[in-house]
Amino acid sequence: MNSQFFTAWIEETARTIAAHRDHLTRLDAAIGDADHGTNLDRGFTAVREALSAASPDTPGEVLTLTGTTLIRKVGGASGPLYGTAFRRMGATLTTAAGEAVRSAPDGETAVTLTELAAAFEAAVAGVRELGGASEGDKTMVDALAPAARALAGAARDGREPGEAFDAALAAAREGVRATVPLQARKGRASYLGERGIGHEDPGAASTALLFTALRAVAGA
Amino acid sequence: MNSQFFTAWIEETARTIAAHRDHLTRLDAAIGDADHGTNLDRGFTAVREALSAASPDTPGEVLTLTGTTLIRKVGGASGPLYGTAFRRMGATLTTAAGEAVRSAPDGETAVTLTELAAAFEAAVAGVRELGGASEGDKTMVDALAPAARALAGAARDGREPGEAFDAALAAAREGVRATVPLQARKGRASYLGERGIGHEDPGAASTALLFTALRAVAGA
Amino acid sequence: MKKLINAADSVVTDALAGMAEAHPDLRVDLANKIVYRRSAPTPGKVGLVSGGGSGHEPLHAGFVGHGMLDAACPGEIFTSPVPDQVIEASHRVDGGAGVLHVVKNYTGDVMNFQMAAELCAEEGVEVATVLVNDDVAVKDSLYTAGRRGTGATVFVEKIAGALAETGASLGEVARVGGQVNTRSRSFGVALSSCTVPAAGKPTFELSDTEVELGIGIHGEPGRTRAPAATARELTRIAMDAVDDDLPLSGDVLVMVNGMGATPLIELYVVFAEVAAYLRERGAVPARSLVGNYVTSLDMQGFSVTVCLLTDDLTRLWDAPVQTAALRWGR
Amino acid sequence: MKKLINAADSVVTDALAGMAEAHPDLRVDLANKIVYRRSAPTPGKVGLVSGGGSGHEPLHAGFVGHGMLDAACPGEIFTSPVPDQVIEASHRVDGGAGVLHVVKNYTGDVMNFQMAAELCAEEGVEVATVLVNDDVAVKDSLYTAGRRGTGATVFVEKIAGALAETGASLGEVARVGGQVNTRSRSFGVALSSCTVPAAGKPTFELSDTEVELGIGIHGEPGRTRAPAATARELTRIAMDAVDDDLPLSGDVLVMVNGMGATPLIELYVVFAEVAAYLRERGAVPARSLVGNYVTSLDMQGFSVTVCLLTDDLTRLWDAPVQTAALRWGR
Ligand SMILES: Nc1ncnc2c1ncn2[C@@H]1O[C@H](COP(=O)(O)OP(=O)(O)O)[C@@H](O)[C@H]1O
Ligand SMILES: Nc1ncnc2c1ncn2[C@@H]1O[C@H](COP(=O)(O)OP(=O)(O)O)[C@@H](O)[C@H]1O
Ligand SMILES: [Mg+2]
Ligand SMILES: [Mg+2]
Ligand SMILES: [Mg+2]
Ligand SMILES: [Mg+2]
Repeated sequence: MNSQFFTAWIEETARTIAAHRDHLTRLDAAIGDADHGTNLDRGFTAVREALSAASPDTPGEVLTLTGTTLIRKVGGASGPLYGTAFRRMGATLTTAAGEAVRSAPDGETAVTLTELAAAFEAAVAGVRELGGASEGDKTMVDALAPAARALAGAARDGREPGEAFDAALAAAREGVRATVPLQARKGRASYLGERGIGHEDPGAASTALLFTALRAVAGA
Repeated sequence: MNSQFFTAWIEETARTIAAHRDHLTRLDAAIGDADHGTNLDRGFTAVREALSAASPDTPGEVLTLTGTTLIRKVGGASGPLYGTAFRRMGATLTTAAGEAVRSAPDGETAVTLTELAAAFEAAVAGVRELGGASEGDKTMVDALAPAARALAGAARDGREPGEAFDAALAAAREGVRATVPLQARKGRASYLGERGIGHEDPGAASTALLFTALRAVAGA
Repeated sequence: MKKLINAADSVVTDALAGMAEAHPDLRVDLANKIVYRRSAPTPGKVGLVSGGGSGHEPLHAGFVGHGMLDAACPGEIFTSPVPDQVIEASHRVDGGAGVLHVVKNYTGDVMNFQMAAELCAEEGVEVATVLVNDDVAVKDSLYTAGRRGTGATVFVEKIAGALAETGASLGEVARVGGQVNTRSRSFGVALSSCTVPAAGKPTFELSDTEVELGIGIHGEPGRTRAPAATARELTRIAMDAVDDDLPLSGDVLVMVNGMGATPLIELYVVFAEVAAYLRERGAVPARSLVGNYVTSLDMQGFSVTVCLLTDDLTRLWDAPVQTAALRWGR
Repeated sequence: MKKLINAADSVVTDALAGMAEAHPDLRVDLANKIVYRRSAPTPGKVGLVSGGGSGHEPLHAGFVGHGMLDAACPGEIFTSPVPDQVIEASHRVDGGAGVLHVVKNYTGDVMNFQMAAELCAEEGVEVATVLVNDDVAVKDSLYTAGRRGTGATVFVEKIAGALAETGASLGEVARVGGQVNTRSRSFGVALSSCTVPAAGKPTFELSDTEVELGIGIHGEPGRTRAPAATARELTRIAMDAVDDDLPLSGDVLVMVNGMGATPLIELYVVFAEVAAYLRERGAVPARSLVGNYVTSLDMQGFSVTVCLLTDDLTRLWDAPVQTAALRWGR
């Protein structure tokens, strides 16, 4: 997986978010403040512009620029959280690439599934550190953490990327579904107490879209 | 018709206005500011209190107190207009009574139909002077003027009060109906231009209620 | 209808009780429904009295204080005050230099203030009247009650009030009030009707795709119904109507006024369009107000009012004012 | 949805353009979305920066000026500003005495301001933060994001701003801000939802016989839905919630705040009830604000915020302030 792959993933994510913008906003209207779709769409639109202006040429740079742009353009809770997630992924891949270059002096920087899984694990850690949410708190962590675990498992089992992304997407979607019966303990939805029960978490839903896009790009 | 009769008339008017309050307000909502029923109900409620506190003992005093109270309590366009109408009626009857006393030294101050018709003519003149409206301008004048004319005609023809009041009420109601196709030239409805066409004038409608009450009291 | 009220017929007095608690500089006579300066009367100063139906808050009681009104007489909702209120208020603020009545041109207001003025004169209080009629949506013809008084009332009260503080005579204060009115025009647009508490439902119905153009401040429908449009388009309609009647040029005092339920952020959006419109014509939005000043209960919408300034009017506008709703200077 | 806007995604910048035209004392950086004093920075004075989602106007930009904020960073509608805005604003108002960030306690606001503060520190700007969390509708527990920041923000900005004008140190200014927050509580009630422009329809639906109790300022539904009731009853529910959390006594600063679409006359009705409630408990509504200060777009409803005063806080509250939305003194 090279920088083209990651650029394609982010662009596909931007399209997917745009297509689901109103849906995400409606989810946020039910238990939040009706801006999640608008926020992410604004952010990923800016990310597309930033990527096409800068054309970063390593996977790490693609994801770091994505994260930085999200932090600079989104605001709200999701801006810093998703921004941090992508920046952590970028940093992980850059470090991995550095090691790869050292060990393979021909300059090959393609990302392995194992490295990508590690990057997602770093993203989960970043989001948890910044937002303080654990799984079960009804946040994006409920989709991101199981998806990252699924990816890591698939990598350990030596699966093909396509299969691994299927597993990650399934785990993310299952995580989204699992937020429905929960009472939120973090973010705006926590203000609602028991009234938030029965609603899907918008941030978990948008996280699942990252994996929808990943699956789509890998399949292409 | 003595002071009891006039007190009964005003009290019946108050009841009739109260019963039609929301209807009058709805008429005013269509082409005005949705307060005509509330205004008159507030005014006539105060009039009932004033009459029962002061128990005026001549017809002229009953109507003058009615008019003064309306001016003091109603506000808006209808307060001064109805107030002036009743004060003019009161003044006319008081003058007539003075003459009656002079010509009939036994102190009989009962009002004749002719005197009442004159009082209504004075009311019309008072409203026209103060508000500057002519018949056909889509105001209370469109009900008051024909009703006063009908009353005067009946008096000239020597009719019974019951018959005369029937004629006045019919004329008032016809006047109300005739306001529907008109474009207003006075009051708030004039702001609407042609959009006011097709609606009954609320002040004309409330004027007809005065005659409804008069008929009811006379019939009792 | 949901409103923050206790009962439809106690809204005005309940709100006045709140004003009394909130503004220690004001005296509120709840029985007579008069709001006046705690310090009234000011000897030798012309007293300014205004009033009109309630439901337009902060007009008028919010403009009682140094540099503006001496007293306000709030009527019932959308119903002009009764003469007694105006007479009593005029007595309380007469510092010996006479009293100016600022009256919005509505049949009811005109008649009640006129009755009051006549009785004041009989009782020895000298009264002059400024009639405000700035609303260009209504043609000033024999076939109407004449142009309505709306936003320019704030300008008249502010500028006449400032001149009165200088010790000017009743004639001078009335003259400047009239001058402000003559140089001012307004136009209003509604996105929704309002609900009069005693009526219990909206005065008119507007669908989600329609607006009313040329509305008054009492929930009367406007002159025409039009498709909903952008702030830019609606502003141009309003400004064109104003500019047709009074060509805009030079320094202009502008108010973008909310009708009561319009968020401030939207009023600023409109103000940007108004300023752009003026600048296109070479006029300058030299002074401005953006906010809820002459409202119509819970109506959504805006009105724009302009006044062509002169140096004197600008100076008087800038003079200190200390009221609940308008404050600057010291 | 009908709104006075040009497009859902240009509302914030269009409104800022209007603010720039309306308030010559302010500088508005449209590209960075920062509103700051024309005179900034004030050498030797602690700079006050606040910000948050737009849709709460006049909060925060309406409170930029002498005696209150030095700069405001408006985010998109209901979305906290991004760190860049806060960093840039902090640089522009740093007069060498450091910068105080006034932050409402929402996950997004806290994270974005924290990121900004870290970068400011790296860049040599000393930053302290006051976190405002006054809303008693949300229990401050491990199981929530903590109490929300609402009306008390105005009190914190005014009082900390007044202290900053005296040349107090960053530590002192932050301390008094924290003290105001600790002594303040709020509770809000909605009669209707609001409509976020980009969402296009009301965030929640309320029938004509229901209200939401314990709402925030972003159209989030409240803690419970209850039958519509009189102003008196709703005020008691709000005040009981406040009093349960912070027993009311002595001199109290009170704000009765409209949510954006509430007519002022209704807010005064509520204020009368608030004052009566306080007096029953032997507390005194010594200072007050009645109006739209911390709004939620076009929501109908009110919130009440109280702060238990001390002599020092009263003095700082009374100190002069010259902003678009709050002005007194000289
Ligand atoms: N502390 C947190 N940790 C992880 N995710 C969070 C946290 N708080 C909120 N979120 C996520 O952010 C989403 C809301 O994002 P968004 O609507 O863009 O921001 P805001 O809540 O500021 O309006 C929530 O649905 C949730 O998934
Ligand atoms: N100039 C006028 N002459 C006669 N009647 C008038 C005039 N102006 C208004 N009216 C009457 O007053 C009625 C409205 O009364 P009301 O609603 O109580 O007062 P307002 O118009 O001040 O709200 C109108 O329907 C009309 O009949
Ligand atoms: Mg949100
Ligand atoms: Mg009326
Ligand atoms: Mg009226
Ligand atoms: Mg948000």
